[in-house]
Amino acid sequence: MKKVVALFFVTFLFTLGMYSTAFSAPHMKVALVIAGELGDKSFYDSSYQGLVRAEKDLGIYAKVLPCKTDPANYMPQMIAASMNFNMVIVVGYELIDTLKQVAPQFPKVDYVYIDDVVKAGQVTSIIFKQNESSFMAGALAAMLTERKDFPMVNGEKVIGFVGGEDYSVIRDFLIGYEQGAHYVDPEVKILTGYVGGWDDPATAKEIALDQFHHGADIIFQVAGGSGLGVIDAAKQAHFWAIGVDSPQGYLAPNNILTSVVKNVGNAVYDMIKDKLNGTYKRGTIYTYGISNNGVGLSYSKVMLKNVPADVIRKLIQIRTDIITGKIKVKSYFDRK
Amino acid sequence: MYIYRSTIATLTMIMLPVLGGMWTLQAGILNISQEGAMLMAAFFAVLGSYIFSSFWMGLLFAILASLMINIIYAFFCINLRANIWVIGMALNILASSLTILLLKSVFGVKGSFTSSKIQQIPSLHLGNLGPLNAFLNDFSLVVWITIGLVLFFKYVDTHTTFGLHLKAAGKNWQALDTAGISSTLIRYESILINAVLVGIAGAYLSIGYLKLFNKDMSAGRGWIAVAAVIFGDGNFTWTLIATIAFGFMDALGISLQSYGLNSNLTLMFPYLAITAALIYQGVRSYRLKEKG
Amino acid sequence: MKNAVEFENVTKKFGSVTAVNAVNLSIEDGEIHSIIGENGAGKTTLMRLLYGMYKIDSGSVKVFGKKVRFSSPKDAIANGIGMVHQNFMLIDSFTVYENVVLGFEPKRNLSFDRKSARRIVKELALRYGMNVNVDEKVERLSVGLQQKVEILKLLYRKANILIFDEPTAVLTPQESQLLFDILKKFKESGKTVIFISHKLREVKEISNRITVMRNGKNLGTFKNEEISEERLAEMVAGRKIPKLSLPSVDFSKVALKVENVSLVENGVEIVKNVSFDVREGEVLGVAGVVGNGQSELEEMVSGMKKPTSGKIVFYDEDVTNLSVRARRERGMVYIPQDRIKTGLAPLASIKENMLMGHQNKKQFLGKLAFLKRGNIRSFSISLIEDYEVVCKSPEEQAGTLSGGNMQRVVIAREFSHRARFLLVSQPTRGVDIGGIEFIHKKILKMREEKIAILLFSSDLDEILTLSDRIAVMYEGRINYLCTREKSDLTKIGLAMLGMKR
Amino acid sequence: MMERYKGLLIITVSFFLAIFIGGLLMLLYKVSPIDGYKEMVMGAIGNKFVLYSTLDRMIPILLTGLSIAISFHAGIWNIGAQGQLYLAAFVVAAMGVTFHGIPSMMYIVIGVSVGLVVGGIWAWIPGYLKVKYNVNEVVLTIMMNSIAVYFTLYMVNGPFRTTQGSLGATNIIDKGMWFKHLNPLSNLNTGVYVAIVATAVIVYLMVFSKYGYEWKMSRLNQRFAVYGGVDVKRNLMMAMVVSGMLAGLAGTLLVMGDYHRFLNGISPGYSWTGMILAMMVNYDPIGVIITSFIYAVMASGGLQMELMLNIPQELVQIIFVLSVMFVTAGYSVSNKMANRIQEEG
Repeated sequence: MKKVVALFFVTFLFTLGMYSTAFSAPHMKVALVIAGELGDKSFYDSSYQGLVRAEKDLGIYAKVLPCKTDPANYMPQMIAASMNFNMVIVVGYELIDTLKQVAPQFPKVDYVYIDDVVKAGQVTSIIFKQNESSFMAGALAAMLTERKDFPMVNGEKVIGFVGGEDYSVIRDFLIGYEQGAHYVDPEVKILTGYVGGWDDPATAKEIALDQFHHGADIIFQVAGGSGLGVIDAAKQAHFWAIGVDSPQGYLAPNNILTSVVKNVGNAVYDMIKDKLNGTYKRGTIYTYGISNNGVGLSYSKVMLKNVPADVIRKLIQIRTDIITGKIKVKSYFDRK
Repeated sequence: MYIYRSTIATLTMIMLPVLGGMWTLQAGILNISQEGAMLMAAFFAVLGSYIFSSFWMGLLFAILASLMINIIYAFFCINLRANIWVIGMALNILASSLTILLLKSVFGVKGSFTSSKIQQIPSLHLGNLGPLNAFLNDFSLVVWITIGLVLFFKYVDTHTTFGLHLKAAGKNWQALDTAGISSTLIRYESILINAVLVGIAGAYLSIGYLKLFNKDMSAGRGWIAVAAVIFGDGNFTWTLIATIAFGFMDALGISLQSYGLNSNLTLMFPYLAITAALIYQGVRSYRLKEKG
Repeated sequence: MKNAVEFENVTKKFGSVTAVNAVNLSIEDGEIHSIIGENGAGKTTLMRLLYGMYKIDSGSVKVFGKKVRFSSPKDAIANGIGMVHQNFMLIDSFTVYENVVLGFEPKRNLSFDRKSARRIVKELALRYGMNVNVDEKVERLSVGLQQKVEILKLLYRKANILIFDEPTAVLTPQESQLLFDILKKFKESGKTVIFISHKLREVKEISNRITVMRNGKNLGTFKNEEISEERLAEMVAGRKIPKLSLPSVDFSKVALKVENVSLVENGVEIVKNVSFDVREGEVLGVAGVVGNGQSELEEMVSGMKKPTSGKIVFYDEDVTNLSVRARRERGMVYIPQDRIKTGLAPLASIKENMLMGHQNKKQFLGKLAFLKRGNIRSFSISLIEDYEVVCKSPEEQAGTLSGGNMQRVVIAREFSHRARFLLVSQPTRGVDIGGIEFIHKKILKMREEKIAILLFSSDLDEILTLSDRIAVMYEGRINYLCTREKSDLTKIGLAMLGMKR
Repeated sequence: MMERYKGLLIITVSFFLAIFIGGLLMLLYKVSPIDGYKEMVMGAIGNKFVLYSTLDRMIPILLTGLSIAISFHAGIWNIGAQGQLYLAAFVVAAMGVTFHGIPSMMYIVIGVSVGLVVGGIWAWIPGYLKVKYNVNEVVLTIMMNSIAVYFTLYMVNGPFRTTQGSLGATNIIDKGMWFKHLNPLSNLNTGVYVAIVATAVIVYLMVFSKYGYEWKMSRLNQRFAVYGGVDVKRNLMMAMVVSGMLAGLAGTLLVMGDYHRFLNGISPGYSWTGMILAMMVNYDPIGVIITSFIYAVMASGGLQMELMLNIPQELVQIIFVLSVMFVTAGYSVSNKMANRIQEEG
């Protein structure tokens, strides 16, 4: 073993002499630090699309630093981003502690934190009111599930919800969804299930099929990679699935009713653009809700073709009511 | 009633690697690399089925991929006599990383891949069976293959010379070697059988039960299989009981979620069941021994 | 006469050790040919080369005049060669007939034809007068019967050249005699028998010709009539072996008293109401066929098993329920029957093996349970020197040593305790002649120091050489107990088979 | 002695063979292996920050690795480090959010002790069942992992959910319980001293004390140990409990030092990595220290490689896996050469 150590240190000393910093580009450099990794087809991918769009349109230098949900990666990735980039966009509530700790040490760097509020000098926070869009999804699902004239519904007042793991952010989706459904019809029953993991589509499919056999014909999935199992189940057993975060209609054009969209990409793009235009304000808290199209529903063509007009009318009414504050949407985080 | 179908589906995904693991354990090798082999098979099943639009090719690709992992495992563990746990776990990590890289370089996507060009392993519709419809109809071909394989295993185990040799290799390989039959060869054969079974299991996961590949989608099923195999310790009945209990408790847990039980608690069910069974088994045999 | 086997200049090396060195040897068709030599002389290796278990480095082998080159036992079996190994090659959980047919099973279509397998094996056993239940699991058979299963295997495979590697090591005199009868029957039916042993008496009794091996070399082949037992012994050992004598001592003080000890395991009473005592300066030898409760008795005295009932008293103290460690602290020293399973950790170093049982002594245990490594090392080096253990260093793995050297490690470790009582079991099994002499001397030296000694051995010669009193165990009971002067071999043999004294 | 040296050489060569193949893989990504490894090393130990984070990453792996090493060394298979870590971490965090106003020094001592005790108890259960009833501890500990993990997830998303945001975590624990971060830009904290002490204790126990000796003998030949007067059952229990305590300590330090709260996924498989490393070096605690450092370097450096050279982290994982497999194979080949049990004949 001693030998290994010795050789290791020789290599180390060798390289130490040759090292120099690699970054020298003059223009704006933006880092996207994400708690998980790309490929979730929803949250992270959406923010990444915003970054790619900014890179193309605005000519910035951009880079993604994924942490792969390993807490040991949070700090080094955050520091690497802060040391080498002008603007650091942080996506994922898991990173909140790290951000609070790192940001004050790099006063020159602009931080954008997505999904929660960080009250540190130069951090700009963006909150998404996913409960509002979930409310609309719930309302839509409740209206459709009891219709006789809508395809693939069984008339029973049962809808479903499949989450990846059971914790607060996911519950925030659920609470809006439930409230929306009960707003339309208090008798609608919502079956909920959690996969216990974000990369287990097989179990997710089982849960979805189980709910389907309990009468659920519209199932909302907030389950990352596992959610694909719900969509797969929808295709096989012929029911509707509701996508999450990104417009997921393309995954199953005939079975995705709608997607509860969180326009993280837009927010990312907006911040970068603001910065370049000089309108960027440090320390602001932006709320992306239904009113400013930060969240919303993306409707699939099949659904629009079949949906009765009164449903659409009612949905628009609900949207307006949320914006005007006539409907108060509950949040799972309200209890503090 | 749906819990029955759901149990069958869960079971199939575990039963094949359990069977495979039982073959290799009979021959004296505990196979730790099931998880990795299953994942690789799942990926290559999608690849084969996608390229050729044929589930047969998917199955073939899956088996070949599983074979690759299994042969590496066998070489390190049989020929080099390396620590099975290290090699097994290393191969599991290898499979996870490799499939992510391949997903990106072959399909150009991250995280998951699905396409309408993937042909799924078909389900068998046996015609109208009346009250038996819910029990027998529309199960995937793999489900029937699995049931056949369980019976086949039992047959080979008790009624063929190969079964005899397999057990001999596990119990006392020198005795087999001196009888002129290479125990190394027998062990490799058991590994090959395992590779085929795990290959089918992987294919069932990605192009049978589902029609997509997602990174790490084997989600611990290989490990459960390993645990069941260790639990059964070569005993066909006990292993089967453990597997079925696990599959049933898993399905039950999922079903109970629909009745409002907390998921983090229902997800514990299968593990609690196996733990209880283990303790029962242990205490029982201890008592028997005490009594004399 | 035609030669069944001819070795020409056969050499085999393991690493730097030459196990078989340019051996020339021919074995005639239809003879009983013995190969004799100490452990490590290369007898077994030579036979394993013939059986295809090892590959020959250089030289050649002819079987019935045909040059052969075996790459596995399969080839050897195909050429009519069969071998009964020193450690039986049986699968314990299989039945007798399954073991016999393994590798050459009768088949019906694709299945294993159990019915005809059973029938064939049964017929075979009957024809050669072997009384074995073919449906019994091998693990339930006595060693003697297990050996018969091994022989049935050869007959089943229709072997013409039968190799027996130290077959009598585990048998009673009577069983050995039965085996010899079988061997002679084989010879009469035209088969060739190669018999490996280090017991001169047996070799003289049954062989046509005898080959002596030492250090991997063939020292010569002799016709049985042309060579004396003494000459053979000298050739085997390479020097003269003096006879041991037992000086008389006064046996008045009782050291260990075993009172009405019984043991029940899995519902079977293995040891039944055994009582005896061992006195200071006395060797009590316990003989018996393997599996008659000696091992269990041994383990109960050592503390590894607790008796179901009865008492063990050591110098007026009841030690029945004391732990092994407590017994060791009271000066009870133990050399177990199986050095590889019990007496050593073959994968640990010699040094570590020598420390076992000593680790709680002040000499080795410092403050806070630190081990004093320097002391341990010098201790093991001095033991290695005193007991003439042949090894490269104290760090060498114990399992790499020869059987005799392993036994020296065990004995060195145990004798270095301040002993008041010595429990010795099979002290010389698998040990070469020089080693046997060395170990016997050490035991007798302990006897002179007025230490009580309880000796278990399946080697009757050993019991007769060392013991002051001799006991025989049969089916868990002590069936015979007598001073050496008054006992004789036939009576002991009969007692071992359960006849009344 | 020559044999020993040869063995080390084989192991070193296998390690560098893996590194070499890793270099070839880098070429596939059009990166010069020299640049690649340079980034890896610099990204792990090139400056204070990365060095700190490398060390920080190393600690839980080191502790779980030692935890597994000690139980395996004694011949009892504790695969349950993950569960012991989770449970201890959770209980400590739960205590930290519940009780306030305890003097800091005392609180830290209490916190660490509670973590040790909880980890120890969760290991004691399977240990007891193994020793008393001969229940298979491998399956049992694997099952108990899942039970502990789901239980903590339930608690942390239910009764002990944070009131301060959307994190799947408990609240921040009482300040008095904190191990302070050594630097605002690092999670490396004063808990590192506890880890060092624990490591020293383990090295002492396994290498220098009579317990280490008795453990090893129990593993190599249990009958032999019994015969030599070793109380094997007590020893196995002790190894199991110490093993659980170490895993518990790993969790405790993550809570009291790194994150100051319990998080979802607080240990993304540290125990599995630790297990691989411990077995790779044949349960040698010094070996675990070295390999867990090398692993931390690879993992930290992998981030830098991805950032600078676009080499995916998965490739670094593959290099790690290759080194593990090659070194393991090298180990067993050299072992076979050095310790070939001599053929009798």
